[in-house]
Amino acid sequence: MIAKLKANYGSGLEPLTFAAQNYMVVDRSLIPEILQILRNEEQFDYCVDITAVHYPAREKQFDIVWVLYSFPRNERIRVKTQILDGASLPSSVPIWPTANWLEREVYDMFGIKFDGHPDLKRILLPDGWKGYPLRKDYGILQQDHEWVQINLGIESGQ
Amino acid sequence: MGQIIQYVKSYLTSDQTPGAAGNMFWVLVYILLVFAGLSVAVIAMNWLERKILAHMQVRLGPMRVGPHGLLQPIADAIKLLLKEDILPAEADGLIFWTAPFLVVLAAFTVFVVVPFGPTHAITDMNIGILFMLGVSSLSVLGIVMAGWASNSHYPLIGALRSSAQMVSYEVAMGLAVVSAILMTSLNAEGTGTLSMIGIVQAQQVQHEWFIFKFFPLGLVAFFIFAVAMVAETNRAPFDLAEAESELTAGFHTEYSGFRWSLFFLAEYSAMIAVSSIAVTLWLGGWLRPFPNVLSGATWDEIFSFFPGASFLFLAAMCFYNTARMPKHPLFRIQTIGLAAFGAVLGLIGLVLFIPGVRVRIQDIFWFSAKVAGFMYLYIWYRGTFPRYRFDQLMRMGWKVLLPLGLGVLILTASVALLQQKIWRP
Amino acid sequence: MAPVATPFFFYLLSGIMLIGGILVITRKNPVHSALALIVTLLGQASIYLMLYAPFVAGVQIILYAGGIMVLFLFVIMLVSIDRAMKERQFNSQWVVGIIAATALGGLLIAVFTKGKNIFPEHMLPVVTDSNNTQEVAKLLYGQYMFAFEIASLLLLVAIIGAVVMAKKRI
Amino acid sequence: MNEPNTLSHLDLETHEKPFLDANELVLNMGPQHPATHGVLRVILHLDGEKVLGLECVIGYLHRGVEKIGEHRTYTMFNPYVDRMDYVAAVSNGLGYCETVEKLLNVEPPARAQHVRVILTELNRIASHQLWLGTHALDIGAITPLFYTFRDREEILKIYEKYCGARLTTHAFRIGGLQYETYAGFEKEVKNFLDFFRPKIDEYEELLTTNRIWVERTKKVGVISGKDCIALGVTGPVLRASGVKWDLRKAQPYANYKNFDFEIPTGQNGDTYDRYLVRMAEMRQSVRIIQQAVDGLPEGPIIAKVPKVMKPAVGEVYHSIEAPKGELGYFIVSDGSTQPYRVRVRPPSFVNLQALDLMCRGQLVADVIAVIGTLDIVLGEVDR
Repeated sequence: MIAKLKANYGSGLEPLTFAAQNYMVVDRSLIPEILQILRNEEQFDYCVDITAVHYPAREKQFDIVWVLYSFPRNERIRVKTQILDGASLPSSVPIWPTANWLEREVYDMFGIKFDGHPDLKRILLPDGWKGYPLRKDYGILQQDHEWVQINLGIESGQ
Repeated sequence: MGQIIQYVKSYLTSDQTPGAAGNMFWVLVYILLVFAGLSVAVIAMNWLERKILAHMQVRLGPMRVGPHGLLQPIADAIKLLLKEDILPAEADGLIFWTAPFLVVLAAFTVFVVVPFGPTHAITDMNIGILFMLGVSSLSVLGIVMAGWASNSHYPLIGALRSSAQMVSYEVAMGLAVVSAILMTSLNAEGTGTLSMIGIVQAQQVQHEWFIFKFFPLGLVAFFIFAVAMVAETNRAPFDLAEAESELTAGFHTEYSGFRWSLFFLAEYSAMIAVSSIAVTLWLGGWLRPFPNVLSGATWDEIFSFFPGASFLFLAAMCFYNTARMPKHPLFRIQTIGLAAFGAVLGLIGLVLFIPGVRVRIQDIFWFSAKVAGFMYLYIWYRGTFPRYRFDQLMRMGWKVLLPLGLGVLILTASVALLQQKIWRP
Repeated sequence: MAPVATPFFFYLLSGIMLIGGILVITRKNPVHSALALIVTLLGQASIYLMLYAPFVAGVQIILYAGGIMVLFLFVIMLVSIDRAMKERQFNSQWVVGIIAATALGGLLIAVFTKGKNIFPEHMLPVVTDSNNTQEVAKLLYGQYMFAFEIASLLLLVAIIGAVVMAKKRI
Repeated sequence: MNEPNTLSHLDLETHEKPFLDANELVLNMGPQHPATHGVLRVILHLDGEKVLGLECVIGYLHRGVEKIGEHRTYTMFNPYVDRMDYVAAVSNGLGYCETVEKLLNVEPPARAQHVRVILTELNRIASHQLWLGTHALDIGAITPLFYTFRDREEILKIYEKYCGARLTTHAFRIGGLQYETYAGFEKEVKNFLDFFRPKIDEYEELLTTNRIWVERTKKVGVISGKDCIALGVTGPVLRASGVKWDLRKAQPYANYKNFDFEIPTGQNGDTYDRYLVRMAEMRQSVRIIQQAVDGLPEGPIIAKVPKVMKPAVGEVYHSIEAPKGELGYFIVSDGSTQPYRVRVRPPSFVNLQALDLMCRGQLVADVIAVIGTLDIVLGEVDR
């Protein structure tokens, strides 16, 4: 399968393996197409997880990872792509409805926008919160002092 | 002065209820007695429910306040009375405040006609059963008022549910009651009665409790009533109005302290009230068991020992548990308390053996024992059944109990008519 | 048994009923109006009791106060109270209202002044305590059987109509 | 499988208009509500008692576990994972340890694997017991709660004896186990199994054929297998909808492939089937534990792992079948002693998404039943 995809897309797609687990790094521009193909033609009908990793030192700061599983093939694959800070991705809610909350969480934690998402807003943090906690430049003790002061009435903001 | 004593004394020789005799002094005494007895019953019920439920659920229940938690209800009452009485913002103050009183009023007023014995009732009305149903139906109003006045969604939904439930089950209940009333007319004159005392006397005259009358018609009617009465009092498995897992506490969510305890009081006295109706209508009221099989003065004598004996049995249980108490000094007060409680129970038991008391008290005893059986059923249901859903509840009320009630009513009427024609050609 | 049908009780209950009736039409909050109506109905039940008609009194409490008014409240509670509070209370047909009120008042005064001739005193014997309910039943299912059945039929039509209106498809 | 993977019968964007244009009643349930199993807040849109739609508001218990993971070493983060699904802490620990072991490329010894399976399956039973008790309580049966807690106590006693903690156990270490089993461990586990088998029958006696229970649960919260897959719902919920999929069989981890057990499934995907599936799962867990404890090998309990763990640069996703569904860990290593990124794929979080679909058109009382049957733990939803 991976070979076939590699043959079709060439340099835009790089298959890799670590600890006996397959994943592929895909160019941002190919993402909608690849996900669609994986879902419809390669039978990856179950989107296990969508998450992101932040690399502040890189130019393309974010890795987005889709963890997919196929019931008919009993096989897992990870799709990975890199995007710039502030860039957006097409939402995969039309492909896998489960992506709804997973993408919201990525948005909540990293500030990555998904185009076409039906209801993209914060999910775990309160709506007015400033900052995206899972970015590397967000300190572990850091809080949105202003939000805490206004909404919880705690003077110190902690 | 002498006149007053004469007035007070005059009732003692009459064989009527104080209300019927028109003796205001004894009416007041009876009202106080019934009120006090009811309050004690509610307190006892509170303790018993927690204890019995606990034992059904492999735990001990209250054990700390007093020996075996005997003082727990009193502690609870004090706690409730000392709590802050909260009036929610934007609630309708007047209605919010009057609702619990209306509920309590309705729940207690019905006891005016409950016959604890042939003369042990505050009064005997010729529309007794109608009065009970009517006044107890007024408590719905209190619930609706409480739910609406709280200005909050959970109480509102709770009130809607409970009023819909009570109004629908009243219909099935009424049909069951009517079929029992029909049975009272099977006498020489062919006249029935609505009076609570008259209904029991009809069972006495016919030598048959109505639950066994026209078997299985009486039983079915009793069954309909027994289901409807649980629904009517909003108890498990029909406790949707106060389902804590759905509506937190239903119509009394916003109530606290004293007013909440009024709802509590009303709920339990309503349970006792409907059980009293069931006992009066189908289980022979104050009549002792087996009046036909085991008849005669000797058996009367033997049965009159039951009240005292049961109290002595309870006292014996207390003493047995006193002996089983841990011997640690910390438990000394508890041990003494339990022994004292046993002594009080034993003393009551001995008093009940005095011949004069023995004969008078047994009506009340048998009536209370039957009601207590229903109270146990209430607790048992709660320990066993999951909760019905609202549509299922309504379906059962309208599509099962109502047609069943109508069928029983028609059959009872036809059988009664046939019997009367044959009996009195 | 000492009579309770004294003028004192009559005036007390009538007063309560009148106050209740006035509150029904003057209160802005429909729930308050409904509750005032219940007070009026309970007063009416008491007056039935004074007239030695306990069965009618009991039925009045069960059906009106305990049944119908609960359903009334049920509906009112679901309606948005805030909107009802803002609406103008008395509608503009006050001319018709005054005419109707005058006509009704005139009728009442006429009955009151000439009543002695229309209703001879103590024409019907006071029904004794014990068989009151039986008497009602005999009248209802004997003499007035036809009227009773007509009334039931009317109610049945009303029920069917309500079901048809509430349910889009049956 | 080529048809588009969208939800079958409902458009989740809009809900139908209330009858006669009556005002729709918005009811806020939670975050402090007895039946939301913690601090879940559900905003219900009602027409009378009928649910037109609902919205979950979560995050009240968010503690930033993933952020903490980035600032702790691999060993130090181990106890934190117990705090997510605190009723199945052992499963969380197993998932984390196995993921790091994959990253380090170590294999725990056989004895450790066996003990891990025993403790994890005991944990599955404990989790299902807690679910059963609270679920029955939500539906109004108050007695099963006390029965299940009485029996769960026996499991917690075994944990306490083994590792000193009852709830957040921190039972496993990366590479195997820290502690050898205590004397009499096997006997106690066997005793528990003998004690517990009749108890499952006891639970079933109370509920399985209870008329009210059946009426309250049958055809309530129905979800098809297709919708389950589309929404990523896993665990007993998926199996009750007829999809025979269990990670212990599909992609065996630990040494589950050595044990003989079955995957119970249902057909209707309703609350009653989910109840039956979980009851059957408890029986299967008993079976697994019996085999594991009978064949418990002797030997070392921990593999050779370095004192300071510095896995190679790379990333690993590994998941296990937790009592609630697929629990996955995605760990990115940059070669240092601390993980560069820890991502937890919580089953409760993903399963909770199905609540809206399952509750549409049902009554308020059913919402409670469905929240109960999804078996969510808010500690895991919010992390």
